[in-house]
Amino acid sequence: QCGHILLSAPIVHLGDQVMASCIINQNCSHLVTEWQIVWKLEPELHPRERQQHLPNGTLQSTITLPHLNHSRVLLSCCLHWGNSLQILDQAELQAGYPPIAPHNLSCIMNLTINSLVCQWEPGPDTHLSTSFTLKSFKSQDQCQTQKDSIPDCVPEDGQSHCSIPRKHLQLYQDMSIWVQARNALGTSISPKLCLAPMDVVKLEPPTLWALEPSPGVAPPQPGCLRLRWETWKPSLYIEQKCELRHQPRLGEAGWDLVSTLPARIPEYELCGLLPSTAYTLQMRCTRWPLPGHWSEWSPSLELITTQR
Amino acid sequence: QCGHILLSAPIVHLGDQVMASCIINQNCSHLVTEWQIVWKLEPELHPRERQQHLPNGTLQSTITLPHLNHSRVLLSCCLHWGNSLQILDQAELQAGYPPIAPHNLSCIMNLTINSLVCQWEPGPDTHLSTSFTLKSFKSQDQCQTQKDSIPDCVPEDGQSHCSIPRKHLQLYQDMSIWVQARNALGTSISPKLCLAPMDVVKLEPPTLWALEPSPGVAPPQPGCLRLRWETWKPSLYIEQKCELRHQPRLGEAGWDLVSTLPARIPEYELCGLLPSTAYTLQMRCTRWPLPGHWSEWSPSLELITTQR
Amino acid sequence: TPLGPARSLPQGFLLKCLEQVRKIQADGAELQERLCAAHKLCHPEELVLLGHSLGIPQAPLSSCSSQSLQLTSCLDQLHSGLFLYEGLLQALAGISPELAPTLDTLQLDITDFATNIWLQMEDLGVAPAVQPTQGTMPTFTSAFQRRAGGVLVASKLQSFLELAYRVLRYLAEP
Repeated sequence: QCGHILLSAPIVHLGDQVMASCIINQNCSHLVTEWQIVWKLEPELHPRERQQHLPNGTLQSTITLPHLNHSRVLLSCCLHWGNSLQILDQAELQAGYPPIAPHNLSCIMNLTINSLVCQWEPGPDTHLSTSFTLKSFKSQDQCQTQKDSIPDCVPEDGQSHCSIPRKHLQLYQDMSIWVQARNALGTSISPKLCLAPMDVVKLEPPTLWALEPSPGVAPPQPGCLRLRWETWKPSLYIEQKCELRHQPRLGEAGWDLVSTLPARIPEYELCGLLPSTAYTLQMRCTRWPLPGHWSEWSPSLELITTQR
Repeated sequence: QCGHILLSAPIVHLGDQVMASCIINQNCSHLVTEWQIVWKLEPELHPRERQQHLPNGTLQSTITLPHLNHSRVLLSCCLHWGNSLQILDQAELQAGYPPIAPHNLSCIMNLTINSLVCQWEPGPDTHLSTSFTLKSFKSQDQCQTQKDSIPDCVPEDGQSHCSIPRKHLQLYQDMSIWVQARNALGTSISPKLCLAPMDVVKLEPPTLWALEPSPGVAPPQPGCLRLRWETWKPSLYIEQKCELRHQPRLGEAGWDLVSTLPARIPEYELCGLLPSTAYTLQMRCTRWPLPGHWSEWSPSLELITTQR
Repeated sequence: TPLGPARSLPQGFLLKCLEQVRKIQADGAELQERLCAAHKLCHPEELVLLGHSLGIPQAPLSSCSSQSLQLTSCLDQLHSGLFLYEGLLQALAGISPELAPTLDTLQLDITDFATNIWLQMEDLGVAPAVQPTQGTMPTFTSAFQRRAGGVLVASKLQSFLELAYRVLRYLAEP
């Protein structure tokens, strides 16, 4: 090989000093017109350089970049040959930061895809290729010690979320979960969560229906609405509570909230509203009394209260 | 095992005769109240039946379905036990047809997904699980003999098309291609195609543009339109010809065709049109003079000819 | 020695158990519906004779009856029963590609539930010294037997869960 570049380190911290040398061995010298190494740097930089002819006839040039503040520098070691500059070797210098600890790790048990979905904030760009891995283990003592391991969950490229499938989970036992970030300059891990998947279950919203007036049943009082709801079918086995919010469709009034409603009742009469007024209603539910996350609000139901 | 069904054949031709027998061995006899086999057929059929007590104490019943004209029959062999009918064994009879030869096999080289996409007509339903496989081999003598093999292309369930990826293809060499259909009653193959993938290339449509009037260039003659086009970028390396069709946007006039237009010209003036009339124009191109398929027509370009 | 009054079982544990029983009942019902739809095997009563010959055991819950509730052995029977059903469901593996996901979910949920009970028994210091080991399982020699076995196991599991639910409900009453 005619010429060869050696780097003090291929990947360094931004701002660190880097040295690179290029060695051209003898069997190249007879070819060239001008026996002098020329560096090409991309982006263009002007490092200190020292060039020397070594006793064994080789030619060596060493450059020093005191504070590398570009995340990528392409170094080419060249020689003049005729009226062209011949590239003999190339090397890429990378500079960046070690990853800081990922933060804001949170998880939700998604019963639709039957997986525990965790997401996190990756932290600032490190300028280097950084891999994130969601790690976890099953525990039986509030996550003090590991009982069973769980395979690492590797997110898709550039994603800051990962889903652990049901077959690796024990839904009612604690598991310790954290995110590890790693690049060439270091590794960091997020604070650890300790949770049982079912305790972070998030249900799909319930469905709201108007109650059709039926013969033999007195219509609702003025300023009242009669409605019913059904919780999300796959969550029938989960005890839940729900809350209803309502606001006049027009005007500036905010939402009024009716909380701690039972998940399963045949019908419900909402009163204390303005008569002959169009209302927008939404409902959400959560696992209860056992812990869980509130579902999103259901799609709106539009109803009009009876006249006075 | 208490009872066991034996079938003359689990899968037969529709209309064929089938025989099934159920043998109840001795260790069951002490349990039952009525030592008599009862068949349950789904859908309900009334076959000839012969029931006999064999010397070794077993009980055997044989039923004959002279012409099975259901594609699925579920047979259950039962015994009376107390006041219930106990199912001792079940078997499923299937009837259908061997596959006829798939036909209308055609292939297109799709440069977007870089695959040879072949499709075919599967033929009438055989009532049986039938697998289709796209088979092919590379050849150097107009597909007389196989030079190199190509892996079978297995379509997704129920699909009648399959894509052979670029890495298995020699784009400019002939390959023999056919479809094999197979089920429990037989195998059939389609007529064979012999083609070189590039000779069945189908390009994406070109793009049509109006030519903006520019200073120093005389406007087009009345009844003329000035436009330009660009062929599909990934096909720049392919020599092509194009054809342009145009019709007045309103009225009943059909398309007029201008054929054998060059793929690459800076601009084009189309004349012989009605003055101050809105026209719809479309273009398509094909590999030429080498063989290929016409692209689809391009999206329409709407232009208005100048007044008289 | 039988455990003290039922109050020694944490309410959270009981609520989770009730939730898990309801989930497993739902899983079991789905398995039964699919077996009925796909293979017309809808009534376990039609398969009793076959069940005898296959030797599908019934898990006892005698210590959980309301008349003679002995909490420790009731918990132990609950765990052993669930452990038995885990084994029976494993023996049904290969029942059919369409039913495999339903069977997997059922097994995962039963294993979770059995683990919860075992851990609770450990917390209460009443867990047997050694985890139970699976006895000999029936061998299902044909697709029909696996399906019929599925119907029988699912039906026995439902009655087992019905009893379990009743005792857990009783224990969870404030």
